[in-house]
Amino acid sequence: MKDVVTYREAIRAALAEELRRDPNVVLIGEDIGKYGGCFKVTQGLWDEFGADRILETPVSEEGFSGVAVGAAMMGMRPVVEIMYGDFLTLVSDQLVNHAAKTRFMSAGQLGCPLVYRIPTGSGTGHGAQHTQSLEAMFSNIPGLKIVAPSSPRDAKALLKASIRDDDPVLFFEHKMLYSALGPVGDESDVAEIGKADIKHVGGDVTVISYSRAVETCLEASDMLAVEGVGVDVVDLCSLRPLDVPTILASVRKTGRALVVHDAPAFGGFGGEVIASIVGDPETFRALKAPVRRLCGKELPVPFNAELERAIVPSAEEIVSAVTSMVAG
Amino acid sequence: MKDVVTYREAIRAALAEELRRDPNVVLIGEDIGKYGGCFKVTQGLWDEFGADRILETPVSEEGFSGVAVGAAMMGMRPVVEIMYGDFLTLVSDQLVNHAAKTRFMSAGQLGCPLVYRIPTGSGTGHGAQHTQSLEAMFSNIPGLKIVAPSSPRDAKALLKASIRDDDPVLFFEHKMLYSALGPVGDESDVAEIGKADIKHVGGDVTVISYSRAVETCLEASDMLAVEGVGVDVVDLCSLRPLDVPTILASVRKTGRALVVHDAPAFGGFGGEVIASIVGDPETFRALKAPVRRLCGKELPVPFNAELERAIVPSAEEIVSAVTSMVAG
Amino acid sequence: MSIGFSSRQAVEALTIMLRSRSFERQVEGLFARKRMHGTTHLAIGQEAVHAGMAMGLSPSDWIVPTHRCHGHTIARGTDPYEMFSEMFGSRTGCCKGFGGSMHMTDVAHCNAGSSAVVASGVPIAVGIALALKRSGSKSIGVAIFGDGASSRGAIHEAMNLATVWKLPVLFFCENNGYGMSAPAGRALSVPSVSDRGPSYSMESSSVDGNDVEAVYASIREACEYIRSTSRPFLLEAHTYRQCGHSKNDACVYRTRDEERRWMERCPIRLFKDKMIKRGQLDDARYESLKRAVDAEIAEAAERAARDADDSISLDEAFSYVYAPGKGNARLVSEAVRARLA
Amino acid sequence: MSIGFSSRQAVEALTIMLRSRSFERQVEGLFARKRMHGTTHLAIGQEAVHAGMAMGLSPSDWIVPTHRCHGHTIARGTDPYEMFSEMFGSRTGCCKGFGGSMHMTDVAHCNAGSSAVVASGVPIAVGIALALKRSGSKSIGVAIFGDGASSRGAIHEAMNLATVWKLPVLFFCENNGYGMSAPAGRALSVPSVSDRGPSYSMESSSVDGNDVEAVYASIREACEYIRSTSRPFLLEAHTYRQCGHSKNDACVYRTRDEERRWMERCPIRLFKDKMIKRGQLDDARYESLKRAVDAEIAEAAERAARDADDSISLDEAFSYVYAPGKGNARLVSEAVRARLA
Ligand SMILES: Cc1ncc(C[n+]2csc(CCOP(=O)(O)OP(=O)(O)O)c2C)c(N)n1
Ligand SMILES: Cc1ncc(C[n+]2csc(CCOP(=O)(O)OP(=O)(O)O)c2C)c(N)n1
Ligand SMILES: [Mg+2]
Ligand SMILES: [Mg+2]
Repeated sequence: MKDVVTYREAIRAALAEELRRDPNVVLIGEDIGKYGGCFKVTQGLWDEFGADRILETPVSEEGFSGVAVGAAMMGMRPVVEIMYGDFLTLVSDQLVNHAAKTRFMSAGQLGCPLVYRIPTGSGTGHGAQHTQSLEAMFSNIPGLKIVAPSSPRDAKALLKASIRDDDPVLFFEHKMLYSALGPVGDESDVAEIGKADIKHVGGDVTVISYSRAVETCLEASDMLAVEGVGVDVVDLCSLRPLDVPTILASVRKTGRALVVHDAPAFGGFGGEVIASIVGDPETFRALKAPVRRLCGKELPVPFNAELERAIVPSAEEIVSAVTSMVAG
Repeated sequence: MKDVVTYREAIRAALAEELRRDPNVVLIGEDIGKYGGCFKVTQGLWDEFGADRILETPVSEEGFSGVAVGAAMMGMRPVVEIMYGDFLTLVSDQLVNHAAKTRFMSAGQLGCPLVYRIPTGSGTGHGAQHTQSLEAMFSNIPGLKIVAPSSPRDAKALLKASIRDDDPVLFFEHKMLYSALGPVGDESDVAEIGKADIKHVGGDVTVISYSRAVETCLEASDMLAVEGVGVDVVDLCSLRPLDVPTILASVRKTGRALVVHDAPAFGGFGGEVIASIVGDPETFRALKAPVRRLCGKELPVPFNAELERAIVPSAEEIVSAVTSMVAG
Repeated sequence: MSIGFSSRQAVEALTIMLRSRSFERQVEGLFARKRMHGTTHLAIGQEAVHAGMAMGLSPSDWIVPTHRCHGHTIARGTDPYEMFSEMFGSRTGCCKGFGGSMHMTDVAHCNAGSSAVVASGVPIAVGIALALKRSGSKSIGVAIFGDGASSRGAIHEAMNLATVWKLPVLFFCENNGYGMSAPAGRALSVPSVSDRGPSYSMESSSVDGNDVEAVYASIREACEYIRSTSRPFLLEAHTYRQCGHSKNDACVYRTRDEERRWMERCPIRLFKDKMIKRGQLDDARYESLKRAVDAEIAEAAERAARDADDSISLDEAFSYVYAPGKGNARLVSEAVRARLA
Repeated sequence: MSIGFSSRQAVEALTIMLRSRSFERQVEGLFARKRMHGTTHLAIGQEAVHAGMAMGLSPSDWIVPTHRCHGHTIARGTDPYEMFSEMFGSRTGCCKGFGGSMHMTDVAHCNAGSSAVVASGVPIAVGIALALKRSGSKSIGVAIFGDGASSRGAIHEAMNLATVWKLPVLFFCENNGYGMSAPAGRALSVPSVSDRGPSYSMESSSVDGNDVEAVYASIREACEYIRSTSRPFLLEAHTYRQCGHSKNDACVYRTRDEERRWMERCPIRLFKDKMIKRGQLDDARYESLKRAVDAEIAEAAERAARDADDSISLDEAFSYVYAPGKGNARLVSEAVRARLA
C-alpha cells in the first residue's frame, strides 16, 4: 500500500483486510458490488470477494438492517452500508430497538456484532435529505457504540476495530473527507474504540471536535498559532463511549473549551461534551471562560452552495471564537 | 368539567375541544376508536366524532405517518397517536426527512401542521422496547418542535397550542402521568410553546426537568424545604424551542444547576440545557458549583420492576445531589 | 389437508397444547392476583398452532416469535419454571428478568426471542436464515407474525429479500382475526394473508389453525419445500384468541356470539374429541393427562413465585449492555454455535 | 391499448417530450461544464411517461414525483427558468434555491415536490388523496415511484392503507429496469410491479412506457376508475433511462447492446415516426418545432445562468424553517387552497 492514501482507500483497505481475515465478515448494502458503492468506497472489492461476501440488496433499508441483526445474532459480522446517513431514519427501529438491546434483553445469550457504515454530512449539494449529520439521534441509546473518524489512519484502524467489536457500531464517514489524504497503519493497526486523539497541541484553548470539523479546527489552529494562540485540538474519534479523561485533562490545562461540529448546535452532540466538562468538579474549577459551542446553524441543509457552506463552522469563525475566548 | 382532572382526561379534553373547533383536525392512529386507545386517552371520542374524524389505521406506522404529512401539506391538522414512543423509530423518516423539512424545502409553499402524540417512558413493566424516552433523538432536528408536559394543566394547554401550531410538533406524554390529578384551564387556555414554568421557588439550587421527572423533582423539593434548602424547579414544558431566558434567570439567582430527566444521561437532552447555561457569560460567572445531571442509567430498560424503578432518578437521589451541591 | 397422528404423536400434541393452555391460565391468575408486573399477551385458543409448529419443525430450526410468545416458547421445550421466573423478573428467568413476558430468548431451544415491535422480528428471522444457509446447515429460520403485523412494511421488504436471495425462511402468519382491536377484515386489503404469496413469487397456503394435525402437516410440507429448494414459503394459520388482546381487554370490538362460535372450535376440545373418536384417548386418560400437566405447571409457577424476589442487581445488569472484555473479537457465543447444527 | 391522438394532442405530446428532453440536455451540459452544484438524475428516454401523464391527468390532480423529477415538473407546466434557477440555487428558483434538482415543489401546478428518500413520497401522496377526498374534490393524488422503490416497505403500507381507506390515489410505477445499478430482475421478486395489485385487491395494469399514446390512454382509464370508485389503482409503465443514473455513471451494470436496443425504441423517435406516418407531422415541421423548443429552453437556461448569483441570504433562509408568526393557527397557504379545486 502507498504511504499516503485517501480516507476512501483507507476504509476500503480495512474492509478488504477484515474480509480476508474473518470469513464471518460480509458486506451488505445497495450498489456496493460491481458499481463500487455510491461513493466508490467498495470499488474493486467485488473482483476479489464476489457475491458470496458482498451482498447487494434491493432498496430495503429497514429490511436489510434487520437481516443484518439476525445474521449477527448467529455469529456473522455484517458491515452494512447505509448509502446516505439520512436513511438512518429507515433503520432506526432495528438499530435502537433491536441491535442495541439484543444482548441485554437476552441476558447475554445473543450478541449483535455489526457495523453500519454511514456516509454523512453536507458540502455535496445533495439537498436537505441527503446531507444531514444525524449522529446525535443515536447517542442517547445504551447498547450502541458510535465512531466518527477524521483521518485516513483513524478511519482504517477504527473500522477494523468496529468490525472486530462484539457490539453494534455506527461508523460515521464524512463524504467531504473521502478524498482527504493521509498516512495509514499496516494490517495490525487496530484502534481502541473510545479513545480520543489530540491532533494539535497548544496551551490556551481546548477545541473539541470530530469528523470533518476536525479538519476545519486544524486549519484554524494553524492560523491561530501564527497569532501566538495555542490550541489543543481534541479529535474525539469515538462519540460513544466518549474519552472523557482526555477531554478533561486538556481543559484542566487550558481552562477554556470550545466544541465544534457540523451538525446543528441545538440538541447536538456538543451538549454531551460540555456536560461532561462542567460536571467534573476539578475541571469546573479550572475553567477561565464560558464553555462554548460553534456548530452547524439551525436549519435544514439548503441546496444553494453558498448557504450550504455557510451553515457549517468555518476556520475563520473558529479563529474568532477562540480569539474572543482568550481575550474575554 | 371537574375542577381537578387526570392528565389523561386533560389530553382528551384538548382533543375534543380542538376537534370541535376546527374541522381540519383529525385523529390518526391504531385502536383509537371504540377501543379508546392503548392508554384510553381517546376513550369516548368515538361516540362524538366517529369514523369521519377518528381514522383508525392498520399497524403501519411508517405509512400513516407519511399519510399525515401529505394531509398536513393540504391543510388538514392530523393528530397522530404513536402507540408507544419506542415506535418513533418507525416514523422517523417521515418526521426527520419530511415533516421537519417540507416548509423549508418548498420555500414556504407548503407547511406541515401536525402533532405526534407520544406515550413515553418507563414504569409500566413493558420491557425494553416499550418504555424508552426517545425525545433526545429528535432534538437536533431543525423544523421540529418538541413538547413534554408534566401536569394536566400544561398537557391540555400545550396540546391545544400544538394542534394550532403551523409546524410539526412532537408531544411527549408520560405513561406514568396519565392518572396524575390536577386542575386544568378552560377552553380558552392555550399555552405558548417554548415557555418554561417555574413549579417551585427556592433560592439555593435550580433543578431543571421535564415530563414525569418534574414530579420527582417536586417531591424532592418538598423534602429539601423541610431541611431548609430552597430549590427552583424549572419545568421546561417545551424542549424545542427551549426557554433559555427562564433557565438563565434562575441559575443566575441560585448559582447552582441540576438537570434531571428519566432518559439516560449520556447523549440525553440534559446536555443541551447545560450547554445553554455554561455558554452564557453572565450565568457562567454566577455559577458557584459544577453543573450536574441526574438522569436515567445507561442501560436498556429492564423488565424487573425493582431495576426498572432504579434506573430513573428518585426523589432521594435528587435530595442527596442537591444537598451535596449546596454543601460542596 | 390433515394427516392422522400416530397415538404417540397425538398424545404429544395434546400434551403440548395442554401445557400451553395451563401456562396461560396460571399467568392469567397471577395477573388477576396482581402478582406479576407489566402486561402479557395470552394465546388461549391458539394452542394447535404452537403444538403443530413445534412438532413440525426440526429442533435445530430457529424461531422468532411475537409478543404473544409463551405458547411457542413452551412448545419448543423451554422450562416453564424459567418462563414464570422471567415473568416474575427473577434471576432464574430465561433472560434473568431483563426481558419479561414478551422477550423469552432461549438459545438452547433455538428461540431467538420475540420482537415486541410488531413485525420487526420478521427481517431478523430472514437474517437468521441467511446465517444458517451460509453455515451449510439444513435448518431454517421461522418468522412468526400476526395478521396485524402483515400490514407493516418490514414484512414486505423481508419477503422480497428472502425470495431474491433464495433464503430458507418459513413466513408463518398466525391470523387470529384481530390486531389488537382491529379486525383483519378492516386492516387487510386481502381476504387472507397467504394471498400475498404471488406478490413475492412465493409458494403459500392457508390452514385451519385450530386443527393441530393440519397445522403439523402444513408445516412439514412447507419445511420440506424450503429445505429442498432453499426458497421461502408463506404459511398462514387461521385461528382465534379466546382471551383478550392483553390484560384488561373488555373485547368491545367483537361480539360475544363470535366468541361463542369460536369456543366451539377450541383446538384442544376439537382434538380431544377426535382422539376419543379414534380410540386414541378416553375421558379418564384425558383427565389424568390434564391433571398431570396442570400439576407440573402449577408446581413450576409456585417454585418461580417463591424465587420471585431473587432479582439481579443493578451492578450486574450493567455488565449485560455490552460484550464483556474489549479489543479483539470473541467468537459467537458457544451456545449459538452449538445450535448451528 | 393505444388511442390515436388528434393532431392537436399529438403536437402537444411531442412538444412536452421535446421540452423534457431539451431541459435534460441543457442540464447535462451545465454539469459537464461544472456550472451546477450537487448531482442530478436525468430522465432521458422516459419522456413518453412525462407527456402521457401530464396530458392524462387533470390539472388539479396532485403529483408527488421522484428524485428523477424534471420531466414531470416541466410537463406539468412549471416554468423552465424557475427550474434552472432552482438548480443554480438562486432566489428565482421555484423553491428559492433551497431544494435543488430533487426538490421542485410547485404548488401552482399541483406538484407537491419529490422526496429524495426513495419511496417515501408514496405515503405522502396517499395523505394528499385523503385530504382531497375529504375536501369533496374530484381530484386525485398521484404517487410516482420507480422499480427500485417498489421494494420499500413504505409502499406496501401505503397501498394497503389506500385500499382499506378507499382513497383516490394513482400508484404510478416508472419501471425503467434499474434502481441505480440494480436490475429489476435481481431486486424484484415479481416479473412486473403491477403483479402486486392483487396483493392489495387493487386494479392494476402495465403499459409500454415508451408509447406516449398508450401511457396517456392508461392514465385516463386509471383516473376514470379512481374518480368513479374512489379506489386506488396501480399502473406501471415499462421504460428505460437512456442516460446514467446520475452524473458520472459509467453504466457498468448494463450492456451497450441493451442500450442500443432501447435507443431504437426512443419514445420521441417512435412518436415522431408515427406522426409522420399518420400525416400529422413532416420532417420540416419537426425540425422547426424542435428548434423552437430548444431555443425556448436554452433561453431559459441562459437567463437563469445570468441570475445564478442571486442567492437568498442566510438571514432570510432562517425565516423559512418555521411558520411566520406564532400562537394561533394560520390557515393553509392560500396557494394550496386555490388548488383544492
Ligand atoms: C410496530 C408496532 N405497532 C403497534 C404495536 C402495538 N401492538 C401490540 S400487539 C398489536 C396487535 C398485533 O396484531 P397481530 O400481529 O395480529 O398479533 P396478535 O396480537 O393478534 O397476536 C399491536 C398493534 C406494536 N407492538 N408494534
Ligand atoms: C431510501 C433510499 N435508499 C437509497 C437511495 C439512493 N438511491 C437514489 S435513486 C436510487 C434508485 C431508485 O431506483 P428507482 O426507484 O427504480 O428509480 P430510478 O432511479 O430508476 O428512476 C437509489 C437506490 C435513496 N435515495 N433513498
Ligand atoms: Mg392478530
Ligand atoms: Mg428504476
